[in-house]
Formats: sequence, structure tokens, C-alpha cells
Amino acid sequence: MLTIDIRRRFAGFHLEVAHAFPLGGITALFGPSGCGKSTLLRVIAGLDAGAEGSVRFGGEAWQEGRRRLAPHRRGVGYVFQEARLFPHLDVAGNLRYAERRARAVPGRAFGFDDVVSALDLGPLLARRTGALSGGERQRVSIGRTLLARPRLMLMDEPLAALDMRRKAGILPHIARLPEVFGVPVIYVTHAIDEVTQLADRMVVLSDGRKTAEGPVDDVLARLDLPPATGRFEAGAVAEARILGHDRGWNLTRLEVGGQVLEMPEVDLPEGTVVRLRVRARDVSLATERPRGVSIRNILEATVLEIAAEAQTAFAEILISVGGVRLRARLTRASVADLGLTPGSAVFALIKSVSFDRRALVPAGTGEADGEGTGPGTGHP
Amino acid sequence: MLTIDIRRRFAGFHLEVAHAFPLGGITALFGPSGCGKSTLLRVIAGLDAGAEGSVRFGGEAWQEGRRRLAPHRRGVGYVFQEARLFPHLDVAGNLRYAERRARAVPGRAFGFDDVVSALDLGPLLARRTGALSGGERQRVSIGRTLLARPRLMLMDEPLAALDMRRKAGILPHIARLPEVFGVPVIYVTHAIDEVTQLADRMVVLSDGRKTAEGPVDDVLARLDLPPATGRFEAGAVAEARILGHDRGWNLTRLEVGGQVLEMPEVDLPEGTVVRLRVRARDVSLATERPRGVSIRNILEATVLEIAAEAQTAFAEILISVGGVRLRARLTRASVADLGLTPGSAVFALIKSVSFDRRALVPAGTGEADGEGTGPGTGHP
Amino acid sequence: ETALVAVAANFAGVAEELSEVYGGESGNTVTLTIGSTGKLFAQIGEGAPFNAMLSADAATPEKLEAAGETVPGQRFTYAVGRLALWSPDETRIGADGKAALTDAGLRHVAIANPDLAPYGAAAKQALQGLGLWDGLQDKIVMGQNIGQTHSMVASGAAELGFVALSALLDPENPAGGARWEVPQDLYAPIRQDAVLLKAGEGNAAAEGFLAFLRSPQAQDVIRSYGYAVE
Amino acid sequence: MDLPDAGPLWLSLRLAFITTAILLVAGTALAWWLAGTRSRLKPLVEAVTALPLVLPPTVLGFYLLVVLSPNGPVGRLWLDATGTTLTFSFAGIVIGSVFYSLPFAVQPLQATFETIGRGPMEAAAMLRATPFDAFVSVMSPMALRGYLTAAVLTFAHTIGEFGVVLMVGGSIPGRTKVISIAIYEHVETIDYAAAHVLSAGLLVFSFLVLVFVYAMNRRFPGHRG
Amino acid sequence: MDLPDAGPLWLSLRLAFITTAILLVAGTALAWWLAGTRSRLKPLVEAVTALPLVLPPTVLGFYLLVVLSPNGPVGRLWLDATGTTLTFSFAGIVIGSVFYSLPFAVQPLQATFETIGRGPMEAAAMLRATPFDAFVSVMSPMALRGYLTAAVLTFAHTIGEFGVVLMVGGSIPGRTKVISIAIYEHVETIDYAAAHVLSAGLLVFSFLVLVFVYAMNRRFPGHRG
Ligand SMILES: Nc1ncnc2c1ncn2[C@@H]1O[C@H](COP(=O)(O)OP(=O)(O)OP(=O)(O)O)[C@@H](O)[C@H]1O
Ligand SMILES: Nc1ncnc2c1ncn2[C@@H]1O[C@H](COP(=O)(O)OP(=O)(O)OP(=O)(O)O)[C@@H](O)[C@H]1O
Ligand code: MOO
Ligand SMILES: [Mg+2]
Ligand SMILES: [Mg+2]
Repeated sequence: MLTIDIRRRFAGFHLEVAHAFPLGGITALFGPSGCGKSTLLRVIAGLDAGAEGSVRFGGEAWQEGRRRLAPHRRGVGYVFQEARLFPHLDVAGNLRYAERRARAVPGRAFGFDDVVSALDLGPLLARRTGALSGGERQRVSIGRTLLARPRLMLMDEPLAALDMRRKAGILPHIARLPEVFGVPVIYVTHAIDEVTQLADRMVVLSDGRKTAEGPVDDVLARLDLPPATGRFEAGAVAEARILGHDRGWNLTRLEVGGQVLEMPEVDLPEGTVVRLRVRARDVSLATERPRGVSIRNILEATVLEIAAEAQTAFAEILISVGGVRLRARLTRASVADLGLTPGSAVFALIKSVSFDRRALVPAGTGEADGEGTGPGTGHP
Repeated sequence: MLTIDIRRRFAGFHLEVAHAFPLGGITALFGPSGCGKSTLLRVIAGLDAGAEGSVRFGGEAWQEGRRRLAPHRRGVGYVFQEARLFPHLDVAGNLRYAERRARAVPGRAFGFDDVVSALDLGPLLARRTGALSGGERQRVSIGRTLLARPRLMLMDEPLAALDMRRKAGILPHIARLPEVFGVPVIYVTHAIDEVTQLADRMVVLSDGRKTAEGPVDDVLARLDLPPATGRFEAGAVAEARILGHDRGWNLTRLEVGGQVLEMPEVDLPEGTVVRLRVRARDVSLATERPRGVSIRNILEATVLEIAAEAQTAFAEILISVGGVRLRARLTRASVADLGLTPGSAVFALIKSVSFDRRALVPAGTGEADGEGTGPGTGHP
Repeated sequence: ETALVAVAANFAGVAEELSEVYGGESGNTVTLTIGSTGKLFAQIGEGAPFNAMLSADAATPEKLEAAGETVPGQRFTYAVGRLALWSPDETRIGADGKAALTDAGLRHVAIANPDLAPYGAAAKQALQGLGLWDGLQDKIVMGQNIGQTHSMVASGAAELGFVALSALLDPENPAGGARWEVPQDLYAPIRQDAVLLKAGEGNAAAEGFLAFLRSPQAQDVIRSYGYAVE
Repeated sequence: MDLPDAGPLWLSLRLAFITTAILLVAGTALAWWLAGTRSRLKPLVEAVTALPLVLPPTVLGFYLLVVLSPNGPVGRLWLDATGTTLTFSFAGIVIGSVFYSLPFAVQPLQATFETIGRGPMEAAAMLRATPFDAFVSVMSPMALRGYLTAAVLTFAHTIGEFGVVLMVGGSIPGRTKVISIAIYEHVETIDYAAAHVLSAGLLVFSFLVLVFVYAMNRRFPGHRG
Repeated sequence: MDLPDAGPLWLSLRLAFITTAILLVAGTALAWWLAGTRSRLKPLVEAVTALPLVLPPTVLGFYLLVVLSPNGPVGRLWLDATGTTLTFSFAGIVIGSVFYSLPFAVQPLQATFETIGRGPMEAAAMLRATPFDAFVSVMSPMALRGYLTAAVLTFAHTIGEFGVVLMVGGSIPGRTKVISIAIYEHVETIDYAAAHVLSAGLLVFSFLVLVFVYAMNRRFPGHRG
């Protein structure tokens, strides 16, 4: 556990957060601009001399009152919002800088070349850092931090400067950090799609206070969060088992709540249990089974709960598909037209094409506390 | 027209672009990290001493060969990727700096307070720039540039550091720049949602070359672009007329191709003609009219064209709704199951909730060349 | 044996020649260190390793003796300096130096600082004797020592200056231009005294060199530079 | 002991103020050019600006005397133009001080400009600031610490220096006899008591000025990380 | 004319190298402390570091002479420890030069450190670099331009300065008679020809050294915009 209970006061801004971060997997730190995300990371890293309170990393006291363990002894990696490459070194120099200072991690070697190829840094190695584009800079910064083999990665909006394809290329690497290195990640972002793709858990900050925490989907589904938090992306996660593939149509069949569902083909063996994210806005409901529609997934379901959102066109319906809970986002008008009430038997319509690559949630790397077990721990 | 035909050579990178930017509306400059977007902006702004070729802004020659008009005489505003606030001034000082140097724009006053409230800068005014969060910095930078009342705005990923709500708050202001100020905008981004929400036209750069250009939807619909460009967001834009509002259900009715469509309520008077973006993946097709479904918009349509994407699950269908062209994204399996062929009569199913606030395209400020007509032009 | 001898700047050229001659004859080595008289006084007070001092005045050796820094009874006048009015411009000075000093076109007269340099004090006396001191106040510029004064004239910045005659007569490097040797009755003799310092007690080279200074051979050399000897 | 004459102190302060003012302006121009140029001459010019330091002040003063005297090229022009000589005048010691202290102004300014880089100037140009405007309104306040360094080094050095001033100025009371010369004279004439008083006064005075300057700099910090 | 004696030049170079080396190290420590401290003493210490400049070199030399002589506190200690006197020795003129040139090292370094800010040090700490490591491997190369300025000012000033060295060292050939004193003496003793030769040689030599240094700096640029 990384247990913090800290206060930081600026003129006009006051951060006060107590939280226990499990040392495993990826925790997203999510919140609007100016809510204190970067400040919180700086306190954890030991870079903020003005913070008070306690920060404990497993058995180590990193901060107690105003007594702080020096930042460089904490073994945290920090991908800064503004990259902070060393201008006097070229790209390779920046990477080697970190590599030379890394602590050996027995068994799990992950060398210079691996990082270079994973982040596609090869063509940049001989470049001056001043001659990098914004996105290139950020990739180098991520690579540099990886090569230092930290015990805890703090990442401050590392992908904001990257395009979708590059993002897509890097996200899986970040997602695998906890597994590959045993290094837990605290990941600051305001992009909800990054949260949903990467994180196991999330902590929502708002104006210096923690307003929500928990597994990503639980948090996203909470009705009391401001809609801009990502209502549009909100949904539910269902456990599903891969039944088989239809290579001809490039489809994969899954079993969800005893029924069959199809999605664009994924490269996983039959029988694998996956977590499937279903966005509420991609779910329609029908009172009779439609025919001749392109929508391939028509699941029998029961309405559990209906939450109409006043002053808006929308209502959110919680349904059960053979015990698996999903959410549907409809207009209030449709709810009325179809006469939906809790208990109604309905058909849930889910377009197959609505499952993009974000749909499969990484099979959570376990919330187990990693202290002393991860390869990166055990040294001061 | 801003007509450029320029070359810039770095070791290992070569930018060569000829293009004519209409001086009206918003042109998105889109492309992956490192493709040369920032470099191109710098050449237009006159900040790159190493570029060759010509840059002409209306009747003015900004660059001819290596002879360049000094950057400060061009009257361009530039929101830099890294904000570049003046550290010796507080936030108000940064804004006033620009304001004092602005050229008067007769008639269309847009003062300090307007910018401050539009960008929610009030609480930051007395702050040192060093005490701003990443997103706050970027908002100040946008405000500062606005206050200088440029003749052409160059924006380099200005919203990358902003959360969705703030983004949503600022996007409309950026979208209205061409109207309110008569200032055309060239907007660099790698976020396809910003392109679709903001831009009238887009130019796609790839490795220093222009690979596509044109109206946003045409470009996004092009099948030869790499899928990561934003296939997921692709769609079509339909002209629609507002028929009326249903205040009770918070819905707005529109006429599209002679048929009626409902979307979450928008605040526009009856009779207004708008451009409505319909994402291909939100459109399903049916061969018979479904009943008892929550999907409110069921439009009669004809299949015009079917493009199956080899090796994927997907097919893209061009349909006509009373002459208006829309796109639908289905699985290839469904196309086969429904036996769709060009000419098939179908029903297009479009969820009302699929229209978020991005759906309404700003009614393009006309592609007319703004020279001498815009209030910001006419001075050197 | 070797000795370190501190020498006033105006005598440095002569002292060099003398030390060579002395070195050749005695086998001792005399190393010279050059300084202004005031500076040398301060350094000696702080334990400078000088064995002997050839001062530019008589007062400083007296003070040193009073302060107990010297070997008593060894003080003597090794040279008497002479003052000259000099200009590199031959037409500036005719037979009568006073005329040159009252010329309407004269802008600056350089003298050494009378408070610091014996040659300066002498120049002041001479000007007072000529009745020109008050009238020339506007035109007088001062070097801190006679060397700087010489530079001011040599560079042409001051048209005229009171310099050491010895500097004009340097056999290796005779100065051009015009000079007027200031009549000796216009100023008190510029006695330059030498002393054996405590650090030089028992130093054969230092004692020998001081003795050599009084030899006729040395006195000839000294005279050849324009000094008088007693 | 009498109260020491305040004349040399005022003269020194005037000299130091004027020299510092001239050098902050001229040094800025030169440092800015050096920081921005891609000319192949740059290392040569940089080397030349440091050269005045290499010669002993009195010797440099001697050469300046030659150049500035009515027989020299510059002095001739000045004489023709003003009817007065440049040597042994206040104007002359200002020129001498400016020349000698040049590196103390140029070098810190150049270093600061180069460390700041062109980014802020570009940002200002994009807000329609002319290069001059941008320099005044953005670059120089950002370079405040560099200016402070340049000013302190130049000012203090001009107060303390006397070799060049002595030679070029001729130590004329009320015109060119600055405080450093006065103190020097007291030491040379073995009037240590007067030297102590003057030195102590100068040190205390300078210390107070410097503390004030640095404290102000702290209250209005420029660009700090 | 004979070839001038090369001894004083070597002595000057040794003195300048040693002084510069000492000051780059000691100046770094002081400048780093000043750049980072929030102590209320900061403006006082900053003012004190500039003070050596305010006194005329000869006068400063005089006070140093008093302090370093065996009658003074420091000189006493030195004498007891080494059996030699500090005054009129090479060690003594090194101390004098270090003291006098302190501002030329501290001020540009501090200005550069402050302009760079703490960001890079933080980034290095996050890569497990100790503060010392981070300083050596990140801050100092980024501050290259500041070091260059400090080194050039210190080096050139030590070569050219003679007041302090003359007073403390006593112009003893082979021990403390450096080139600047030699040139000064030639001028004072009206041996202008020798002075010209030495001055020209010194200028050319220094110029070449400086051009080389600046050209290297250009080829391996540090942090530029
Ligand atoms: N040194 C400081 N002095 C005063 N206020 C500060 C300081 N540093 C940060 N703040 C304020 O604290 C708040 C939190 O800043 P922080 O950088 O943690 O935000 P953030 O959540 O990271 O935002 P963003 O997503 O925009 O980067 C902001 O309002 C910011 O202006
Ligand atoms: N001064 C330079 N010297 C050499 N190469 C450079 C220089 N500046 C930019 N480049 C290279 O030119 C290419 C284009 O850079 P540019 O900054 O225009 O990219 P970009 O499209 O803005 O990328 P991003 O979205 O990451 O900001 C990159 O490969 C970059 O490394
Ligand atoms: O040699 Mo002196 O001390 O200038 O008269
Ligand atoms: Mg932040
Ligand atoms: Mg860019």
C-alpha cells in the first residue's frame, strides 16, 4: 500500500487527500484541470517541500509531518507533464542516463533496446532534444523513466501530446507495466478513454478533494458525478467467456449471462474469460424482438432500475442479462413510449461494431498489495 | 487565401507542402506525432528561418524564397504547444500584454472581461504563471492570443492539456472565432474528436507531406486513410432544418431528407438550418421497420454503395435518405445476413442519444476568402 | 649568496645595470623587486623578505629605521635625483622653461603626486619657486609616481611634465623632444636613501651590494643616468 | 582626524552610475547580438570583449591614454568637436571605465540571453510586439538576474578600479580623482588611519547599496524555475 | 632587445589556472547555495560576495597583507602549520586572487542556476540521481554558458590584475612576479618597448586561448532555446 494523508495549501487552493493506493495495477488519478493532480503526484514523489502529512510506501515512511525522505531515494519514476528532457544530452543520452542509474531487477530484464523498439525511438536516438516534436519528446520521457526501473511510476498526462495511433501503440505497454515490472502506476489524466482503457481503479479529484474512488466502472457509473466526467463513455463491465471465432467474418463469439454476443474478432483462445466494457449509449432496448436488423446482439434482459435525468433528454436504465448487469442510455421519451418500468422484460440491442479495441478490459493484475513481492521493491 | 508552397529540411525529416488555406472558418491540420504540424505552423508564422518557398496571405507576400516578412508584422496569433507564458508577468499581466498590442477591430469589440469569463480565468488573474496547472497555463495562453486580435490564429494542440469539461467549455469559443472575429483558424491536433467538432476542412499531414485535404467528413470518409486516423469517428454531415422542440422531453425535431429525426434539445430557433454530424457507427440498418424499440429515429433509405473492409469485421454502407447521404458501419456478417446490395430499400436506425454536443457542426462561416472583408484584415 | 633588494621604480634601470656588474664581480646574486616607496614600506612592515631597500626618498628609510625594521647605522644616500621639464615635442620648450609653462596653448602639465612621490614634491616646490603653482592649478595632472607621470607626457596627453632627468638620460633608451633641467635651487635635493633591512643582516650579498653602491665605479654609472651623488 | 572629503566619493558614484548605465545599454546590444548571431565571427568578437581584462589596468590605461590623447585618433576628433581634451577629463575616465568593464556587462547578459533562448521572443512577436518591444517587455525582465549581475559587477568594479582611471584621468581633484585613488593615496602615504576610515565607509556604503539591491530582487523575483 | 623572460607568463598562467579552478569549485558551492536558499541571509551574503570589488586592488591587497602576514590571524595559523609565510609566496597570491575574483565566479553561476530553475534537478532525482550526481550530470552541463562566463572573467581578470598580487606577493621574480606586474614595471620604469612586446604577446596569446574556448563552446552547444 502507498498510504497518503496529506495537505498542501497554496493561496487560493487547498489540497487535502487521504488515500491508500494498492501497490499493483494502474490507478488513474482523474479530475478536471487545476484540481490538484500534479500537486498530488509531486507530494508523493517528494518534490513538494511545502506539503504536510504522511506518505508511507509499504513499510517505508516517505514523509511524516514535514520530514521527508529525499526524492531520489524513493525510487519513483515520474513522467512529467512537460517531459523535462535534458537538453545537453541527445535522445540516446537521455535514455542511457536513466539506464545507468537503474537498480538491477533480477530475472526480469528489460533493456535499452526493448524500450527503444516499444516506443519507436530508434530514429530519434541521435537527435538533440530541442529538435523533437511535442509527441516525440513525451515518448522519450516515458522511455527514460522506464529505463530507470522505478518501484512506482507516476505519470502526469503522458499521452496528451500523442496521436491516437501512437497512443494506441503505447497504451498496451503502459498497461503491461505492472505485470512486466511489478511496478504499480499512478496515472494522471483527464481523458476518460485513457482511464477506461488503462486503469484498474480510479481516484477522482475535484478542487483538491477526493470525490470518488474505486474500480473504474463503478466510479464511472455513479450517478452523482458530474456528467462531464464522462457520462458519454460510461457503461458497465461484464464478465464474458470466449466461445469461439468466426474467421470468415472476423467475429468472436462470447457468452454473457448465458447468452451469446458477437464482437469484432479478438486474438484470444477459446475459453478465456475476459472483461467486456459495454457503453450505455451503445445499448438500445426493445419490447419485442426485432427482425431483419443489422444489430446482431439481441439479448433477453430485465429492467432493474430507471434513473431519469431531469432537465435533459436522457434516462439511464440498469438491466440484468442473465444476472449480468448492463446499462442502457435512452431518451426519457423512449422510456415512456415503451412503457418501461422496473421488472419489464426487454431485449437489449448492442451493435457489434460498437466494440472497438477499448472494449476489452485488461484482466486486472490483482489488487493484491505488492509490497516485498514485486521485483522492484525491497531496496531503499 | 493563405497560399503556401514551402520546403523545410531537417536532418532526417523533410517537410514539403503546398496548400491554399481559405481565409475563413477553421482548418484542422491533422497528423501523427512528428509529421511536421508544428513545423508548418512555424513557417506560416515566420518563426522558422530555415524554410524556403512562398507564403502569401491574401495580397501580402509573407515569404518569397528566403526573404521573409518579420513575424510580428504578420498579425498572426500563435497558441504554442507549450504555452510560453511570460514568467515575469502574472496572469493578468500576460493578458494585458496582448491586449495593449492588439489592433482595434472596429465594431466587434471583445474585451478583456469577455475573454476572462469565457475561459474562466477570473480566479487565476493574480497568479504567477509558475503557479498554474498545465491546463490553466494553456487556457491563459489561448486567452492571451485572443486578446491580441490576430488576423489568423494558429493553434498548436491547444486543448491537449484540458479535461473534457473544460474542452467542452472552450471548443464553442474557438468554433466561433471565425464568426466573431472574422479570424480564420488553423488548428493543429491529433485528436479526431476536436477535428470533427471544430473544423470545416482538414489537411492531413503524414511524414512531411500532405496526404489528404478537404471538408472534414469527406476526408474522414476516405477509405484509403489509415484506420487510426479516426475511422471510429467517421460519418457524414447532413443538412437539417429545425422543425421544433419538445420541451417536455428535451428533444428537438429536425427535418432531414424529407423525414423527421429527433435529437437531444438544442437551443436554436425553429427554421434554422444546421449541419448535423451522424457517425457511421451509430447508424444501423434494418430490412423491416422495427417496432417497440427505444431507437426513435427510423428513416427510410436506399443503399447506394457497400465497401467491405477486407481482414476486418466491418463494412461501410453509403445510403441515401431522401437524397441526403449518410453512412452506416455494420459487420460484414450483417450485410450478408440482410442480403444488402446497392439499391436495397432499408430503414436507417439512429439512436437519439448518439447525438452529443458534437453533433451540430458550426454552420461554416463560408469558404469565401476573407481578405479585406474580415474586420481583422486590412492593416499590415 | 643571494639578496632580494627592493628598489624604487625611478632607480630600477640603474639598479639593474649595477646588480649585473656587482654580480659579475662578487659572484653574489642580487634580485631586484620594484615597487613604489609607500607599498614597499607597508610590505616591509608585514615581514616582506627584502634584504635591502633603495628608496626614492629619505623620509621612508628614516621611518623604517625608527620602526626598527633596519640594521641601524647603515642608512646612506646612494643618489640624488634631478628634475627636468620635458616634452616630446621639440618646439614646446625653449631655453626658458618658465616660458613653456606659461604658454597660452598649454593644456596640461603632468607632475607626480607631491604627497606620494619625492619628484612630485620637488616639482611642486619648483613651480612655487617660479610663482606658477597657483596659476597652473587647472592644468596640473598627476601621476601616482614618476613613472606614470612620464607616461602621461610620453603619450602626448600632457604637453609638458616634470619627470626624472634620469629617465630622459637612460643610455639605452634616450628620450627625444625638448627638456629643461630645472635649476637645483628651485627644489630641495631629492635624496634617495638606501638601508639594510633586518632580513638582510648578515647577508653578504645585500651588504656587499650596498657597499658597492658607494664605490666610484658604481657612482659613475649612477651619474651617467643623470643622478647626482654625494 | 578631519572628516574625509566627500568629493571623491561623489565622483566615484557618478562615474560608476554613468559607466553602469552606458554598459547596460551598450552591453545589452552587444550581448544580444552575440547570443543570437550565427556569424562565424562570433568567437572572435567574444574573445575581443574579454581582452580588456587581460592587461594590467595601468597598462591598459597607458594605451588608452595614447589613443585618447590629442595626438591619438579618438582624442583628435574629440578635441576638434568639443575644444576640450578627452584625457584628464571626466568624459575620458568614463570612456576608460566603460572600455575596461565591458566584459562584466556583456558576459553575464549574453549567458542569460542564451540560457533563456528564443522562445519568449517568439511568443511576444506573435502578440505583435516588435523585436525592440519584445526585448524590452519580455526578454529584459526575464533576464533580470543577468542584469543584476552585470550591474553589480560593473558598478562595484568601477568603484574599486583605479589603474585605468588614474592614468586616463590624471587624478585631478574634483574632476577625476575618485575615491579609489584617494584611498590608494592614503595607503601609499602611509596614512593608514585615513585609509581605514575611507575604506570602511566605502565598504559599509557599498554593502548597504548591494543589500538593498539584492533584497529588492528577492521581493520581485524574475524567472525562477 | 632580448627575448622577454617567460617566467612571469608561466607564473601568471599557473596562478590563473589555479585561481580559476578553485573559484569554479568554491564559486559553484556558494552560487548553488545562493540560488536555492530561502534564508533571510541571502541578500547579505550576496552583497558580501560583491564587496571585494569595491576596494581598490592595492588597498584590498594591503588589508590582505595585514591578515595574511605572520602578525595576522590567518598568516599565523599558516606559519604554524607549514613553517612558511603566506605573504610573499605563491600560496599567498593564490589566496589574494581567489578572494578578489570571487564575484566573477559566483555571480554568473548564480544567475545561470536561477535562470535554469529546479526542474531539471527534479527530473534527475526521479531517475534516482543523488543531488550531487544530478548537479554534476545535469545542472552543470546545462549551466555551461555560465561556467564559461565565470571561467573567462576569472581567468582574464587574474591574468590582468596586479594590485592585489603585487601587494600580497611583493613582485619576487620566479615566485610572485607575474606577467601583469612585469608589464606594469616596464611601463613604470619607462621601458615602453619591452612593455609593448609583452603586452602584445599577452594579448595575442589570450586572444587565441579565448577564441579557442569560445569556438569549442560553439561546437558543443549547451542549452540553447
Ligand atoms: N506554486 C503554486 N502556488 C499557488 N498555486 C499553485 C501552485 N502550484 C499549483 N497551484 C494551483 O494549485 C491548483 C492545482 O494545481 P495542479 O497543477 O495540481 O493541477 P492539475 O490537477 O495537475 O491540473 P492540470 O490538469 O491542468 O495539469 C491549481 O489551481 C494551481 O493553480
Ligand atoms: N530543429 C530540428 N532539427 C531536426 N529535426 C527537427 C527539428 N525540429 C523538428 N524536427 C523534426 O521534424 C519532425 C516534425 O516535427 P514537428 O514538431 O513539426 O512535429 P509535429 O507534427 O508537430 O508533432 P507533435 O504532434 O508530436 O507535436 C519531427 O520528426 C521532429 O523530430
Ligand atoms: O620614484 Mo617616485 O616614488 O614616483 O618619486
Ligand atoms: Mg497537472
Ligand atoms: Mg508539434
